[in-house]
Amino acid sequence: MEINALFILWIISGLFIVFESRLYRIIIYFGIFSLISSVVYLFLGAPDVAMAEAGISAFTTVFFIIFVGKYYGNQTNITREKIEINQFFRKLKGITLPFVFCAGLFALYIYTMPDTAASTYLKEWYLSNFISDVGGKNAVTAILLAYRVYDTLFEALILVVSVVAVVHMSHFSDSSVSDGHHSEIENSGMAVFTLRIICPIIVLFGGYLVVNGHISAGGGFQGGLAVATFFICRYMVYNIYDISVKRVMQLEELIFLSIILLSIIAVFLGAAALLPTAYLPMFQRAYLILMNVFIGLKVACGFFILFYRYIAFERR
Amino acid sequence: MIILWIMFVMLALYLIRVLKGPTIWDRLLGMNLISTKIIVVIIVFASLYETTFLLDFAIVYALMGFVSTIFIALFLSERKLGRKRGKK
Amino acid sequence: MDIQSIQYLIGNIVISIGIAFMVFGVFGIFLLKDFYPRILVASKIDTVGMFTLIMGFVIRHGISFFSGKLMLIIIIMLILNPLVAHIMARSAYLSGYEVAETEIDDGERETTLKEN
Amino acid sequence: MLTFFVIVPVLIAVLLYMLSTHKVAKFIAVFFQSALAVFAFFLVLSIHSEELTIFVGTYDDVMGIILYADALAAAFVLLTTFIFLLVSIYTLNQKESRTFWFLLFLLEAALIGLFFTRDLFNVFVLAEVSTVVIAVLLMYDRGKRSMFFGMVFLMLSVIAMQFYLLGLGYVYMMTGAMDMAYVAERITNMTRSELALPYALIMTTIGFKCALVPFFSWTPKVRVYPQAPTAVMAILSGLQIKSAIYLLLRFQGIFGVGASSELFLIIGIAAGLFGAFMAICQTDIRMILAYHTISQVGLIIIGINSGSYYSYIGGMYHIVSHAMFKTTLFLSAGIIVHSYGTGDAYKIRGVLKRMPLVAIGSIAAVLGITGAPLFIGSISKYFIAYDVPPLLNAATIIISLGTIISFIKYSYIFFGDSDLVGDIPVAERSRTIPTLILGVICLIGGVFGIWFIEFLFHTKVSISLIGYIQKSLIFAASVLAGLFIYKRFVKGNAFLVRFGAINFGFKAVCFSMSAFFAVILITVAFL
Amino acid sequence: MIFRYLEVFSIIMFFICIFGLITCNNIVKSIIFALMMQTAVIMFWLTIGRGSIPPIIDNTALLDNTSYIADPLPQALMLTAIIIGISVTAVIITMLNTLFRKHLMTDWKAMEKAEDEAFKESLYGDHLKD
Repeated sequence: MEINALFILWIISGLFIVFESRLYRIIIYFGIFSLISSVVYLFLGAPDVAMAEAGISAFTTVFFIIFVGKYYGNQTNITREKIEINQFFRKLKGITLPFVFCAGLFALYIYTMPDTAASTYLKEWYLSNFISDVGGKNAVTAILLAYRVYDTLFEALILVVSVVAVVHMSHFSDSSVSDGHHSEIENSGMAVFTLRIICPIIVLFGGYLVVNGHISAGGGFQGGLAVATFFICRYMVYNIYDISVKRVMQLEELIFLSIILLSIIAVFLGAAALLPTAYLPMFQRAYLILMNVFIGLKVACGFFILFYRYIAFERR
Repeated sequence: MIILWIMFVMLALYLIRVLKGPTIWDRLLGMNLISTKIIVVIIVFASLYETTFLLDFAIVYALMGFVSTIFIALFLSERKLGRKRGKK
Repeated sequence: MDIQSIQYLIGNIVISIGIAFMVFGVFGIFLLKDFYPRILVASKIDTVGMFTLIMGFVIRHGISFFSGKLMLIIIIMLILNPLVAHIMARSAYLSGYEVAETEIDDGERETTLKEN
Repeated sequence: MLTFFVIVPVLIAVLLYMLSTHKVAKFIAVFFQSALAVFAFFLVLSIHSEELTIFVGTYDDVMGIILYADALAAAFVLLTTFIFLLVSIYTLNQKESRTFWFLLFLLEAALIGLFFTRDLFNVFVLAEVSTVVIAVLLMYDRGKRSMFFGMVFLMLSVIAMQFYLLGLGYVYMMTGAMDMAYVAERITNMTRSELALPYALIMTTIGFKCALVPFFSWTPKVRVYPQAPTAVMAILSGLQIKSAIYLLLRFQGIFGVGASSELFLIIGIAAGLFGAFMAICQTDIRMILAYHTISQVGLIIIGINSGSYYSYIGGMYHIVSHAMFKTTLFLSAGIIVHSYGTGDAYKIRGVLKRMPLVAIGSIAAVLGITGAPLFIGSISKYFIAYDVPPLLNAATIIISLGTIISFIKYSYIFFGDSDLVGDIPVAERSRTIPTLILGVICLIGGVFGIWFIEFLFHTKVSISLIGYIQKSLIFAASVLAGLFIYKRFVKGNAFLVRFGAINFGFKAVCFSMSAFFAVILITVAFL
Repeated sequence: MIFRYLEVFSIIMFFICIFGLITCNNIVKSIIFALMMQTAVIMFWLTIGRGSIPPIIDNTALLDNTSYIADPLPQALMLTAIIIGISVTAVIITMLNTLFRKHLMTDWKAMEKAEDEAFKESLYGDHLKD
């Protein structure tokens, strides 16, 4: 029953975005939308996805606010705010046709929805076998890191590609990647003081998520996001842009290489089959933790580079 | 259980505040309040089902919501400052 | 009456106090007309309400791993929530949103200071 | 073994990016490309004896990811590696940095992975990788780029992929697994109305990736985006669209929804006619080629949906031949545009005199694409129209006529004289040789077409001499008709040029995407 | 007939996003709609594999009745989909950033007009001029 209420809140917060045209508000509404959707994920029994969505929502908000804050900051057209309801109806007039179209699509969709019972063939199999096959307690981590590690490799790869693309496509030359000067804008002293306390907590917590990924909710990706948040805090504390992106990129690629090699050795070639059975649980645990740590580091590096690149946009 | 429903009503009220709020900071405030209410929801949920790892989520939400809120607030003040400087 | 039910009773009472704080906060958010009073109220909800509510849960659960994590959340909230309120107020103030002298409706200011 | 076919290019890409400077990088790259091509050749040979099924990791059955190579996949992989090899030889003398090679290898890995995989979700992942890599490669040139078309391409792909993911959700809900063979097995018990929704959702994405009718306008624009590197254009037109057609084949095999093949026939005819007509309207040589991709895709879809076995083989062989001559044409067009400084088909003259080798390769490809006897296109077009109903036969002839008219316009660039001078007056050898090789293959693939088909697809087909001569006569007649129409109507017609410049915006494409979805859904569920 | 009413919520969201994509005029908003669409799809996947207990098996007694445990496979797949989504979005935002530098707007109509003119100029040249 609670889940219905949450779903309705979710849809309402989505509708906010449709009928809004000012970018700052859209970003805030989007933040709320992501928050609510991540809670719904949690209620549906998907803690890992919920945690990832929470981290992602923070990062998307930051990315968008950097972009919008840079370019709409100096706009001077401050207009008087209209009453929301009137605006809504005026908009509704012009968009009747698409609305009817989408409503028709929706009706068609519901009408043709298949009414078979959900099949649970793989679910049963995974749940009963993953502890002996892969080890650990978290079935999601087991699937990500062992059964479908081939997918995970490409998922890690796409992050590498996106980092390379962002670095390649940004306008400035590589020499000005980090300037090492303080920004003009300063945070308040109280904020800086508190952030300094919070920063180590964030890193510790990220590390905890990474290392405990195989026995509890969390994992490499979520922990990596938390660690990457540390860099945002660091930027806010020191207001300085000084870490060399090039080095971090090299580090990221090195980690990516080791992820590939590790998965080749452990999964593709089936090294576990060669071991005596007494050592098998230890090997499995070592593999899961090592893989989680690598993925966490890689994600942290990747998001750090993305954040710095956007900040560099902002600082110019 | 009742707490959960009270929280949902509060969430809806805050959403109205966010929609109505005359300035951008009101909306930001609403966002922050919503994130804290969600933390309460998670804690209640964890307490009902006696699952400890859900509390990790409360911490993650607190940290992430905090970081994004502070970042938005920083950039909001920054843009107005920039405009003032430009005028001078 | 065993110790468990006393624990639950006290816990529920403390939780209700926290909820009461929060409900007052919601009223405040809607009744007050200016941003600065609102943020004052909101920081109260966040800190005092959350603190009381989570303390209620701690009392309900006694000494366990669960309440340890709850204490961690309390510490984080105590550090963060006033800070968030402070930073939002600072951001509003720096952007030129002036503190209202009185709490009457001031339409004039709303016309001059809006987001884009 | 198949796993390493995909993983090794990724490893090479990352190592190249990390270790080397660009001077060394290109030689290492070409070396590994040729090694991959050789391995692909041996793969095709080994497929003759038995089909390969590889479980990734040590988990058998459908729990893990299964890679699978049959004759079709092996043929596609051979094609991919071969074209990548030639394209990397083509870019050897250009000052491309290691980022270029990094992305090129990743694209190759993603395409090979797409051809091998039997897992439905893996298709999603690999398609996204290839989309992002292509978008970045299009915007590769730092100096003079404008990001707009790349951004639109990327956003539309992301939106289209959401349709796919939703359809996949339904498939998973109904069957409980992600493996293609297992899903196909389970799906045979289901009724058509149950399958309509996932089928329509998935086909929307595939139709978008194949550049079928409703989405026509962005495809040529992205493909011929003027600042994009020529090699990327060639790969996009020659290979990337083939991966989408391959997916279309696979999904039609899984769902087996027979009714939609009529719909796809109509869509194919419409795409063919439309692409040919738009190609007639264009003035830029690369734009002509890009619109031709659409019309040839229409032909391929007619071939694989018409129901007869010979047409199917013809469609398959047309994929190979289209990859050959379209790559040749794009590569030579790249050289020509560099040499003349413009891409205007009415201004460029005298290619034959200035660059004879490039011109020879290009002419062979033009003869191939128009379906001239003895060239590669004639075989595939012969098989497509082998035993189809007369209406379809007429449609294919009209599409060929449109192709011929626009290529009459195109082939004027070989003759005459001109003094336009662009970046490079004379083509370098590393760029000429791949073009020439591909041109020669266009001829060989025509003369020994039946052996090629036997080698690639393991089926014996035969060509009746009378039918072939009949086709050749039709070709000659349509060349004459084309010449007449070109002189009479097309040349210097300002209306056509203005019509050719029409395009759709982002929102219109989103609208047509959902409309396409609705049409497929209605057709499959109710008709 | 089984009517899955929880799935309908995410499908409503999906069509709201399509509606937004067709009507909205701003590029940033379009990107946000694409992200929301992805969220709707993820919600759909998690709804079909839902369960009151997350797939974290602390004690093996839980495994006696698996019908209450959530399906782990959709969650693993959706984690992958989320990462892919954010990576692609990062690339799109970078492209938008450089575009904004050039045109100083984020409006679809104006941007398409400007870009199309440049495109036609480079490809059709003087053939379009009468």
